[in-house]
Amino acid sequence: MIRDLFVQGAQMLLVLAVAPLVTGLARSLKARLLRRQGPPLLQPYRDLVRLLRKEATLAHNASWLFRATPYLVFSATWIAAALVPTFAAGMIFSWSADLIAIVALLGGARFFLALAGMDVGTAFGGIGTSREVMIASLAEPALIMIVFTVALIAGSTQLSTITTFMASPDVGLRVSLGLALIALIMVALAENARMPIDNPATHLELTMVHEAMVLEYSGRHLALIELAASLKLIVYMSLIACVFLPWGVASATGDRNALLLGAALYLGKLVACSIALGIFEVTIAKLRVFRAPDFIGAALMLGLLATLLRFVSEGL
Amino acid sequence: MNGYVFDTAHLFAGGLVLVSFMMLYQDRLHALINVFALHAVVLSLSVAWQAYTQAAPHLYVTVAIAVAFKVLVIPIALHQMIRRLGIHREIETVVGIGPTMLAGMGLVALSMMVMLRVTPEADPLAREDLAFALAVILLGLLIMVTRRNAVSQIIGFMSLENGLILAATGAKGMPLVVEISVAFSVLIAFIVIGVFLFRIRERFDTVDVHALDRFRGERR
Amino acid sequence: MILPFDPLIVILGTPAAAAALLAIIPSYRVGAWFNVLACLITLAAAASLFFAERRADDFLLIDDLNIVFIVLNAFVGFTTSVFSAGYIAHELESGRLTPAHLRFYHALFQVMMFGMNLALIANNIGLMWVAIELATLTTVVMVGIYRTHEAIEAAWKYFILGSVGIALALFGTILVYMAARPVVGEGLDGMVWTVLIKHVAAFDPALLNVAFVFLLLGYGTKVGLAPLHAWLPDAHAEGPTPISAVLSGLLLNVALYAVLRFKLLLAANTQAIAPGPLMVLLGLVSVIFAAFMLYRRRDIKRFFAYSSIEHMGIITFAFGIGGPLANFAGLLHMTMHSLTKSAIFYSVGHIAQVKGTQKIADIRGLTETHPVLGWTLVLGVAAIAGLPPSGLFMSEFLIITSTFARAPLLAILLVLGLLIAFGALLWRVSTVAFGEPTGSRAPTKALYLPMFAHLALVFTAGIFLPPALVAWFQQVAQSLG
Amino acid sequence: MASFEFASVMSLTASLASIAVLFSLCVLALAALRLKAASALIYLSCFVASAALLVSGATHLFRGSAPEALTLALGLPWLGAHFRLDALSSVFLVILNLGSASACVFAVGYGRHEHARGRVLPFFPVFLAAMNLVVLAADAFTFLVSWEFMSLSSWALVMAHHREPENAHAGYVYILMASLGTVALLLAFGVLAGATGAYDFASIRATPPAPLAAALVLALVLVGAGSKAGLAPLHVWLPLAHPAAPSHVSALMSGVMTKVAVYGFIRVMFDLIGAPQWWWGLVVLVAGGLTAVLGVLFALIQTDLKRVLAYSTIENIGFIFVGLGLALAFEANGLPAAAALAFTAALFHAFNHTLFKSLLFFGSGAVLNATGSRDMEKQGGLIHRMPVTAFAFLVGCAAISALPPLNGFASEWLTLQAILWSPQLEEWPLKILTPGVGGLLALSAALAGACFVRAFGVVFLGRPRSREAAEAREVDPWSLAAMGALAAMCLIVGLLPGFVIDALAPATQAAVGAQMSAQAEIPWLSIVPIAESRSSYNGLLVFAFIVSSMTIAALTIHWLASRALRRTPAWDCGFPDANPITQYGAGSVAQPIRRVFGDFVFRAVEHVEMPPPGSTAPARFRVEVRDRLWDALYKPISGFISYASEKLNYLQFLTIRSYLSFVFASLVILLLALALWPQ
Repeated sequence: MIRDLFVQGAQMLLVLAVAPLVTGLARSLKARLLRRQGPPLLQPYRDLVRLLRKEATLAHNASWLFRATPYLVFSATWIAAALVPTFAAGMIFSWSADLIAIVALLGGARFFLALAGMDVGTAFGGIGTSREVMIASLAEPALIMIVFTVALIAGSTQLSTITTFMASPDVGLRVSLGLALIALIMVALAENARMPIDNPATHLELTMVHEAMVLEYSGRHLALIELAASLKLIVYMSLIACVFLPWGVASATGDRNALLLGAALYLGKLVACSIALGIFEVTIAKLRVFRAPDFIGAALMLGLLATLLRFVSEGL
Repeated sequence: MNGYVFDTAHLFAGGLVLVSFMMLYQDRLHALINVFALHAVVLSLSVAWQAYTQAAPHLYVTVAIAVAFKVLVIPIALHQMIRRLGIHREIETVVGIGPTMLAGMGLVALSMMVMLRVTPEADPLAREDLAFALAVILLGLLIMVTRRNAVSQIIGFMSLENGLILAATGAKGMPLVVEISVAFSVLIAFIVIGVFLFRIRERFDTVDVHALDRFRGERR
Repeated sequence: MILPFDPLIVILGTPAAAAALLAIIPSYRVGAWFNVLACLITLAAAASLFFAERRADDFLLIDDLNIVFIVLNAFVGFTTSVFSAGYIAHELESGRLTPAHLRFYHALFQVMMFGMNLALIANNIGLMWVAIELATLTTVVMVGIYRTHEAIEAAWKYFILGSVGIALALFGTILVYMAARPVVGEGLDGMVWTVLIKHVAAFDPALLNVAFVFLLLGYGTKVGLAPLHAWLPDAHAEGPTPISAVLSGLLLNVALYAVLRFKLLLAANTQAIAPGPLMVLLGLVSVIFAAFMLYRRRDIKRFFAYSSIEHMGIITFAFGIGGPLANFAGLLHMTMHSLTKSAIFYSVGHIAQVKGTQKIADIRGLTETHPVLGWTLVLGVAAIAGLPPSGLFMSEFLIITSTFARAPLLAILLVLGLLIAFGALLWRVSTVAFGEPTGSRAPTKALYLPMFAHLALVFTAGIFLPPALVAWFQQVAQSLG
Repeated sequence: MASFEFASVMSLTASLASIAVLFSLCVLALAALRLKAASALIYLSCFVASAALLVSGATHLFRGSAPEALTLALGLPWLGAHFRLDALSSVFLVILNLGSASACVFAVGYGRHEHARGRVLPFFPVFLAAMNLVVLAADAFTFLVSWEFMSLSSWALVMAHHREPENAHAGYVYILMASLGTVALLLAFGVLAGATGAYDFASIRATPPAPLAAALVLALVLVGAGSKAGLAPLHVWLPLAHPAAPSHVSALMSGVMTKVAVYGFIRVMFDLIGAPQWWWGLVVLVAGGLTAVLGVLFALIQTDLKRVLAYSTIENIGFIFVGLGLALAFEANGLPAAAALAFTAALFHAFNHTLFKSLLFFGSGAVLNATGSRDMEKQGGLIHRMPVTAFAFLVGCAAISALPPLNGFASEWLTLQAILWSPQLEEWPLKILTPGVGGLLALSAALAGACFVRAFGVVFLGRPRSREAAEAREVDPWSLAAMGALAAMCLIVGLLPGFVIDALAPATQAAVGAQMSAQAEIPWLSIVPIAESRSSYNGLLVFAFIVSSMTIAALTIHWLASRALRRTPAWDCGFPDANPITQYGAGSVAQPIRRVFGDFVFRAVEHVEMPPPGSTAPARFRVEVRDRLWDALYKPISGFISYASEKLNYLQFLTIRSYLSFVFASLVILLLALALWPQ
């Protein structure tokens, strides 16, 4: 019991600790690829610390919701990150929320963030919110369709079960899985305010989505939101990793070596994902806001197609 | 004897239908009224013949009523009315005389078809009498729907009633109540029509029903 | 039970004597209340029929079927006379009628009641015919009593179409006699309904067929079935409102009663055509036609007159379908329609008086200006539209469900007609009763009792029908085949 | 012996007595209309009656009693009025009266501001009574009378503020559609009862219809119950009528009356009609899925707050019907466990929807009272002026957006779990369409989130867009109590869904012949539909995690880092002191989504009038949105009726001669028919 709790706690701390690093990695890789020097790898940590120390400023008519949202967003994302198997599957609380619930938790975080965007009553907050909900309203069903596909293959929506099943030899290569993977990557890009949909580095007013929404935040609130954003990125990477690259994921009840190996492999997967992300982001241009639905819509269609294939034939 | 009785009855009934046809092609009001009087005369003869053959003296009352009212009083009153109102112009018809006559033929054929399906064992006199009566009734209706003028419509209606009387008297042993009611209804009809004509003249300048139609409650 | 008096004599004698008396009573006030009294006596006598023995002689007949009609007739006649007493006072004030007119009016009212009662009680089809004509002719005169252009035109139209109907019905009657003569012999017997129904199986079917066509069209004109209906809307709209109420509530029923009697006759002869389909056809045409006509109406009384056509169509349809359920429903519907429609006309009469107009467009927001009248109208329309708990819902429920199981297509056509009519009814009532109020807000001196009584009966019937009444209706329904 | 018999129908008797009390309250309301305290008196009495009904329903349900039946000598004379309280009825009795009781409490406060008391008070108890009667009725006649009574009384309530032309129109469309529905049900019962008129449910149950007749019944019931529930394309009246009524009535209509419609559907399709065919499920499934998406899309673009809620009701009804459709399909395929799951999900969602939709309508009523407008473009910043209302409304929004750990998520989660069973279905059309429907559900759930972000954000957040909104005052304690209670229930049900699922089990057992395994015994109060390895969810734990991690984060930061705070003007990228009108409003927040779906669903056309350079005239922007279904379905009908009545109307203006010729023609035609009739 104690050990189980310890493993679970280790995962929570691990994701929390690694999250800014992943963001930083992708960021500096992008800079390098663009022949810029770019920020140091650990810059996100410094930013966080600086922000946390600073006095938070609040607009005059910001409400309690505005202040509570960062904490809510952070904790919902963190819980989601804690429930996705990273280095080990079958953690003690893994059954408290399945994949659908994890998606919903992330949705909840976004719900409150979007509300916060409207709270101060500025035009930019509204822009951010309206675009964010538009993107989310397509990305979320796409994600659910992917969940369906995976769940149908594994016979479960429980991530630990899925991971274990995916690592087993009787999965094989399947068309629907491939479609789901592509769709999941597309959704992940959209959900994390990444390149073709949103530019995480932009502050050009009319192109921002995520940044516009959190424009009024400062100090520790902003720090939490940034951290939550990094966590969310890690959730998606973990998700891709545990479903499509399930090799080396240990059982939570397994021995220490297996766990350590799992952790090392997990870190490797994260690095690989970040590199892939960085490379992808420099090779692609941002879409106009009203082209974004086409992109995510395509993800939705792929997800639907994958599910459909599963429904029609067990073998696909 | 029987054949002779039948033939005479048929003659009168057929005559009534013929006079109905004559009414169909009248185009002057005065002439129409005169033909109607003739219609009533033929009817009276027919009824009288029935009274005689059926040995039903009460039918003579009907004869008397028919002669008094339909042959004399009503035509005279109508003539006067027309003169007073100054409407001796032509009868306005809806469809031409020719098509009306054709329609009339059709109606007579129809009444034959309908009535001759009645089993022949039933009283043959009644059966053929009824066919003629039906024809007269239908022709009366035809007059009513093809004439625009109120006086000619009234005449159409009365010829229709003549057909009824023909039928009623042809029905042997029909209780007296019927004849009285027929006469009664004609009386009432005439009185009320008279009242209406009076009122109508009081308020409108013509008895043309068409003029009445201008005052409908829901003109758009 | 043996009654100390002969109810039939009272039922016929009271109106006849009252008519004579009313013609000479000079004071219209006394006349009005005397009129009420006469109707009350008639009602009491009619009610006593429940206890009277069934009987039939050469001229008069009392059986289960006509008691329904007689009691209904006397009851609505009575409430109408009460309503009329309040109504005509206002007409006198506004100068539309003179005291002389009123004397005439009251006398005719009783003549009309006499005619209708006689038609219902008559055992002789000739007598029945005479009585119906009498009732018709008196209403013709009543419709024209305002002597306005519109009133006279309406009366004229009614008269002409009615007379043609008279003629057709008479011819039908003669044909029935002709059919009967070879079997039952010459003379009076050939016209006595109880004798006819006993021997009808042996009558010549072809003759009966023709007779029924004439009778259906002749009396159907009086029932107001489309396409023979043309007199009905105008007569309702232009006459005094009590007469509209009586026309819709009673005269149409009396004519329908005649059709029913002959339907029975025809149904008892197996070789003759089935009368049902003809009635179903006419009923359906009436329902659908009236439903569409409701939409373009501008005059509120004419509007409800079309609704009467619709309901007569429904009732004819129900009797045409036949069978114990549909017949029961038809009887119930007829009763409920009489009560509801007359209540609506009472309310409309007061509304038209207080607002000084019959134009629908000029009456708005009635529940605001005259809450009682307005809500009564809403309730009345809800009832007539067949919304529960009105008794009309029960009857329509029975008609539709029982028809749907047997002839789905017919039921669907009927339902379409009902829905279309429903749309028009509710549309009109929502403009008249609701919305920004217009017109006079002056309080009315209306006598609400008649409408309340009617609506209370209608709404109670939808929830609870006394078992005795049900048993009796069922028996009648059974006898209607 | 007599007492024993009474005990066996105790709950039913108590329910009927409470209903009788409700009816008598109508009379009391009429009598006491002039009293100042009339409104409080009536609503409190209604509350007591609803509570009594709630208790009797709950007693029956939790005791697991056998069905109770009573026959009163009312209604159809030879049949009587049959009443029956079984598991299904009692579930709905609980759902209904939970909504009604809270509405009564809300109305005690809200009703004070009512200017047309006389048009609300007498009808309100009748409306409550009628809904309860529908659930208890056990013969076709009683059922339909109650059903139509429910329509009629709610119509009267919709017409309460009749002076606004919109409301009159809404009422008209409503009563028309309601009657269409009633007629459809009437025909359906006509088929079920057969020509002999066996109208009581027991006889109907005993003689299931032939396949073709059953298909007809399905179509008719879909029209009948669907029109009341708001199933597309019969939903058109709903967004008009629900907002038009006073808010507590809107809450009842949306939250409760639609459930009565769902009950009607369940009663016929799962109880009366016998074993289902697989394709019934398909029809219901597809109708539900389309309804859900359509409803939420329209909800997203409305600017009238109550209309947003009304359209969202349509969406939720879609959800419920998807669950029911799945249940039918599973049952027909001999998968009782899956059918039980789907059916439970549908019932659970119905229950949840009552909770949060009532709550949201109460909130909108509070806003309406405080600012005098339902227009979202006139609101803003109410979270400061009405903190409690705002909080409760936020809970409602989160619940309806299916955010864990609230109740909405639990039921939607169950529905999705049910969809994951569907590869086991045999039939190809089901196999192909079910994932599509799943996609539709996911889409509508996501859009619902967007919709309620917008609703809450525009109304409660930001800066006030009108003077009234700036001066709004918090509403009275009664209203707050009602909202607070419902918000608390949303949370509690979300945390402990297992108990609700267990409570629904008897009804599920009765309807589909199986039930989900008992959930209350599972450790940690998780819910596990099938097996833990397959899926499980624990709202309580998720909630605890979130709360604890929030606390940890807040404490850590405040302790280790900074806790200083400064109030400043908003940054807004440096734009100084912008006018509140520059905020994103209801229209602009919806704009991106409207553009995405605009062409396809709404036929949205944006009109921009830009004045020429130099002109000081304001630029104008107008969006025109059309409901394709309305255009395609209802326009032609009303067009046909008006065309036909226009043409037929000429018949009113003919001459007497023409009328005579009709008589003549009829005569000739009939005689011809006779002459040509084969002898």
